[in-house]
Amino acid sequence: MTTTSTGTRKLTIARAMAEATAQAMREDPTVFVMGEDVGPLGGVFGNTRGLHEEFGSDRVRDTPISETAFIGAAVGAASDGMRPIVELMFVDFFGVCMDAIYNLMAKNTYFSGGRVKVPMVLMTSTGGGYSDAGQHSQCLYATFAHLPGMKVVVPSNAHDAKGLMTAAIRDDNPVVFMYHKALQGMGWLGTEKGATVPVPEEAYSVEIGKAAVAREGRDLTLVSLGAGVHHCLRAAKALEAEGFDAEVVDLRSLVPLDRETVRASVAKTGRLIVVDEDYHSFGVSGEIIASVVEHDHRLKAAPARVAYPDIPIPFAPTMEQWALPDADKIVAAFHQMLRNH
Amino acid sequence: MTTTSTGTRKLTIARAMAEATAQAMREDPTVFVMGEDVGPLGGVFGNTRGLHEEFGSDRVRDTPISETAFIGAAVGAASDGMRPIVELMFVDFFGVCMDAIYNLMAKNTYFSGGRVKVPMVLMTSTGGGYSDAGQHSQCLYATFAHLPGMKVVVPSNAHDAKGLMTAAIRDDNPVVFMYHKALQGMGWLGTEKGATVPVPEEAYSVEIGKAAVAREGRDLTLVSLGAGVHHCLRAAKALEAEGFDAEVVDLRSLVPLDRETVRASVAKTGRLIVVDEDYHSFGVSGEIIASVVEHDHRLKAAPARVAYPDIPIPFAPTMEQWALPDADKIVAAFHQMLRNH
Amino acid sequence: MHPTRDQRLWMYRQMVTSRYLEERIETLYMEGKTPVFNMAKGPIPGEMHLSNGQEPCAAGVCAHLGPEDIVTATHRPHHIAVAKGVDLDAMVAEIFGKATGLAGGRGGHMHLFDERVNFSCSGIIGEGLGPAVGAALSRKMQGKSGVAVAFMGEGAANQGAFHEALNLAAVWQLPVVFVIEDNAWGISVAKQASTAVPRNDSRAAAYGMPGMHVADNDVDGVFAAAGEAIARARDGQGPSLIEIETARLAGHFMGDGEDYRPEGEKAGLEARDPIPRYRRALLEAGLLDAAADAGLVDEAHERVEAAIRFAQDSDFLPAEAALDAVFV
Amino acid sequence: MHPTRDQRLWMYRQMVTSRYLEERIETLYMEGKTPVFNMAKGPIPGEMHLSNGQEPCAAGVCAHLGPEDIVTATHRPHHIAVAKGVDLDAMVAEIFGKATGLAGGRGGHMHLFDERVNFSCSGIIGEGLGPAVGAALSRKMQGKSGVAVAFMGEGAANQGAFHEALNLAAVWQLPVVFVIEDNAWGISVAKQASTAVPRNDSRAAAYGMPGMHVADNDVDGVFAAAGEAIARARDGQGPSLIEIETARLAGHFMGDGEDYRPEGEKAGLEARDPIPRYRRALLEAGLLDAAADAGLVDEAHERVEAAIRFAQDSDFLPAEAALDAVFV
Ligand SMILES: Cc1ncc(C[n+]2csc(CCOP(=O)(O)OP(=O)(O)O)c2C)c(N)n1
Ligand SMILES: Cc1ncc(C[n+]2csc(CCOP(=O)(O)OP(=O)(O)O)c2C)c(N)n1
Ligand SMILES: [Mg+2]
Ligand SMILES: [Mg+2]
Repeated sequence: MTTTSTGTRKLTIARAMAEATAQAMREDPTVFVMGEDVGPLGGVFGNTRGLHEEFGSDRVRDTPISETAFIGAAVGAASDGMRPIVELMFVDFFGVCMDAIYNLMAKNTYFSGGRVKVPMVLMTSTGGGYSDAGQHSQCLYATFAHLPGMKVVVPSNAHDAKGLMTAAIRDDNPVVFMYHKALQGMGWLGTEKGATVPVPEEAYSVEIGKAAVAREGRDLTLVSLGAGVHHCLRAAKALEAEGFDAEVVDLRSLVPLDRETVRASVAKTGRLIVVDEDYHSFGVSGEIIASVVEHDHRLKAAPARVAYPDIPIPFAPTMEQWALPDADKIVAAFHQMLRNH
Repeated sequence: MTTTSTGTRKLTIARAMAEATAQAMREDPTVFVMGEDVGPLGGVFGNTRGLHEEFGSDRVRDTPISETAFIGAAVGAASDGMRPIVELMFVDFFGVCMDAIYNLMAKNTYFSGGRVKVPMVLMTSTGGGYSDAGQHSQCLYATFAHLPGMKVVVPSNAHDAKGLMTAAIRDDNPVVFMYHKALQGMGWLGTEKGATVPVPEEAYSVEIGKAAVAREGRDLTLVSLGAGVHHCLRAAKALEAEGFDAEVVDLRSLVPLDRETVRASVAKTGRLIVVDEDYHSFGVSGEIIASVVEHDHRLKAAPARVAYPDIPIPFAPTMEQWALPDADKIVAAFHQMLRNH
Repeated sequence: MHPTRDQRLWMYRQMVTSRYLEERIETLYMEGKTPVFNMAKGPIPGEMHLSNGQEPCAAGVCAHLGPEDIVTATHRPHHIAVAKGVDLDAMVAEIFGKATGLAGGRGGHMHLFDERVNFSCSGIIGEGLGPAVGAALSRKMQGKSGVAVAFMGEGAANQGAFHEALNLAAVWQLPVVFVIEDNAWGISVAKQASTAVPRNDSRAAAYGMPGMHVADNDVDGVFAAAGEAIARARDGQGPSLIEIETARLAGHFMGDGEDYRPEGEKAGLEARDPIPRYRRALLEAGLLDAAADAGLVDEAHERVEAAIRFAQDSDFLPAEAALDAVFV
Repeated sequence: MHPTRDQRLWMYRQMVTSRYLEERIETLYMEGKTPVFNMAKGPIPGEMHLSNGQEPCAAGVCAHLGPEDIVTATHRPHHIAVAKGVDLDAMVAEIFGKATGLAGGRGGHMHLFDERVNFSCSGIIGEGLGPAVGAALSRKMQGKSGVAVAFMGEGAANQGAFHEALNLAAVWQLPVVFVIEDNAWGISVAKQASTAVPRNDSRAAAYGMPGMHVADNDVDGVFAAAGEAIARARDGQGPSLIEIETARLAGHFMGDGEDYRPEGEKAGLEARDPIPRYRRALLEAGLLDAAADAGLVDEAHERVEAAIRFAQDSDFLPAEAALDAVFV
């Protein structure tokens, strides 16, 4: 294991996830990976690439298309001394196996009064933007974050992805690791350049439950996660040209949710826009806004959200792109906010 | 079919649901019921009582414990000219069959550009308070309301239950009908007296998507749904004794969500407390608060919520009752609100 | 495979203990629930699923298991928990929701976890199967001994989880045994109204694994079948499926009116109650005499009474403890 | 059951049409995706699952179906849609995301719904089975004719939905046929690494229904098996399961490197391409001569070209139409 940090070596999120996993597997024989096509193929989204070659079929297991069984099995293995990393290929597939996730993985620790640990990572891809339509493009962040007993992380860049992955593997609690396809750095899914950043070679943790201020600013707080962070950064740049200074908060983790960082930012700027690619209603955007105003509602303007409308995700790129959050929509929401007040 | 409205005959929600269903089945031969123990047993929660006797095993079908298959089958039957009413016995079981619900039932209309109708009702019980522990006591309102393509209704009394059930059966869209066990009027689950109200004998609809003002008031808006409405009414009574006049909004429907009624109420009172038995974060309470403040954030006080904490539901009654919303907690939240401002 | 004298007595003791435990629970459960039956009331609130009549399934299987072996059980777990050696005091205290319970009262009777003997159960049909497969995988990967046994009702054999778990266990040739307690009912729905085949052991063929059937709620028959299946698992020969004809002597849960039962069914089942039958068999085989039986029964009763006293004497956790133990 | 001359030619025409359609889609899909392959680009963005090689499954089954019969298909639906008589113009327009598409472009290639011929498909493994059972139930309850056929891949036979749907169909003796297209792969995972039995038709026994197997991607064999199964269903004799040995000539989706294939596999599959084989068989049987073949092929190609022109010439819906059709 190399422990020299170069500070300049850039990785994609896919490679950062694989590296974190490989380092953990080298250190700890109880760590193993299972899921569909995680073996020789290296994961449809590249995040297990190289693992099967290095660790073999025992520790990197292709499974049948039986999510209920293999996620349930991960729970059983995790309670028996292993540290499984299990993949749900698309988060959209949660419907066939949510019971194993939210009723077993997330609750067994509570049901045992804390005596049974479930140290596992459920990694799953999120997001659209490449016309994969309504069963392969969802984010479903709130669907997971709403239900108690599992931590939920959503990295926006490779540095955080590696650190959060390492933290998730080391955590004695179940962690849902939601990676956005557009950030994976797989060319075929498009590539958000900002997600591919310098990543230290040695293993390190990024604390689960701490948001990051991705950009400091005085006039407006933009709160987002995953791919949305990059839209916010672009919007902040555009607003800068107009003379406004936006702060961008990257939540990184939904459970635990770092309300303090968000509140501190809004206390400073007085304005809040939440950007979320998950569905608009009963989701992340509502929670963030409520978390701010229940604490202090005296903002300079009514808070706003730029979220995915409450519609299934359409296939046609014209419709899909129109519905997706982007920098223009954020800028427009800010302009609207100024007009209203 | 009797069409005389007495105006005084009281029904439990369980009987109101069964009556609405029976009336629809008499009128429309395509309406049928399926689910676990909905036949001779009449439903574990009584809401199909008498149906098997009247309509027989063809139209009132006990199923195997195969939620994925029979809810998927309901979707297939609904698209083929039938109007199934299908029961998911406890909402807590959604994890074994959510795919059929949210990816099929809720999306087939969209995927077909509106040409395939899915006129079905998914009825499911919610709520705790009787020590049924963490896999049989959840509400999960937001879990359903967050995902597009299905209407979601939550009655608080038998009048609305019958009217919403009739509306749901007649609706050409899928409707999730979430009934709270404590309101069913089954003695063995305790009985919220306020839920058993006069119910007209003839069939009638309560519009899906319209909230009701369950109590008018000037000083404070309490927003809730299902069992929470009764906590709010009790809290309003207690506050009245203190000289405060609380308005209680009964959402009745989460999708569509009647934001106008909530906003109008808060515009009048300037104060908002949301009461929800579903989990606190990323749920109903956040959405209601955000819906109000994004529209107008200039309230008299920071909005507040009394929701279920982000923990699995504990078995021991001491712990469970402590965690559940109730009138005292609502009153306390209001006192806190006054202290803060 | 025939049980030894000690094994037979051990099985008998488990059955007697479980039965008495549930008789006592039945009484205690009803406290505060008359004249109006309200689940929320009394010292044991919530749903209560008794396993009266199904004790042979638990005893016959667990006779082959040690503490290191893994068992996942269902919403109807008491007989299995007893036979698996779950700490009786902590288990009863959990059923009462007390601080001294297995989970401090957070779980209740459908969520009994005792990691010391690798026991757990859960309230969703078919939910224990995946975890059993995973625990078996864990043992195989770690090169540790131990087999996993997943119990379920015959109704669970129609749940998707059944299919996926059996297939996965077979593909990976894991040391796991699937045990179906066929009590002929899933709540009010009869097996033949929900299951396309008369016997679920015939479904084993769909996974290329041995399927075994035990007729007539016969504990020695369970012992024999489970012995074979568990030996195969320990020997690295992969999973098996067993279906046991058993009987639910009580309702699905307490409060169940049981109107759906055909007339006479209940009386017939009671006449075939496996515990008196086994007692007679042991007496006839000379493995037990009346005095030894009385001693064994007394001892079992005293163990149960002690556990109940322990539970009753224990306090509840402070209510705010509800917030603890979500995460470790 | 032997196909008539007309039936054989009909099946051949479906296969040729589907194959040519996919060859054209393949080309069009790659527009805008070179030199850098990015799924979001080009006139057909998103995932693209081709069915090249699997046409016999569709043609042999659909030869027995009329518009009133129900078919649910998978993420790999084109061959089935063609054989079921889905409107080709509207289907191709949907694949292009156009206003004239089956759903105005909201669905795309994995979500083709044509209610006029009772066809639908979906992107989640095993998802079509429940709806097929329900449509069959609907027909039975309404006393209307029509059978339902649920297609799936061999990988889907390990999903819980498979088990539940087959059991339910069998318990209720519904007119439904389950068809497994065994192309030996689920993405990169070989059947033998995921399935505990060599042949899924053997799983039919777990539901007390007939299981049938068709070897060697033989369209006449599919015709025979499907004919029997569908006749049984129409006759009120309940469901059947058929597994067909077929071949995925392309990658799982376009862009798949297919490195997981054993060496030579692909060449072997191509050498056994079912369409040239069937052409030869028809020529040999004297049901076709070179001229008739050329005519049939030209006609099929022209139909496809017309549909593509139709799609290309169509507009997109206004973007805001994304908000419509969530509810009716
Ligand atoms: C997925 C799921 N569906 C339904 C239920 C409700 N339920 C609880 S027990 C039961 C019957 C179970 O029958 P069986 O598996 O035969 O076990 P038994 O109760 O007879 O021991 C049902 C339907 C549940 N807990 N989980
Ligand atoms: C529930 C679910 N799990 C996983 C996937 C991802 N996935 C799409 S196609 C596929 C392989 C399917 O294999 P098979 O059923 O044999 O069909 P084939 O692709 O070979 O036609 C997988 C795993 C999915 N769509 N749905
Ligand atoms: Mg049973
Ligand atoms: Mg396949």
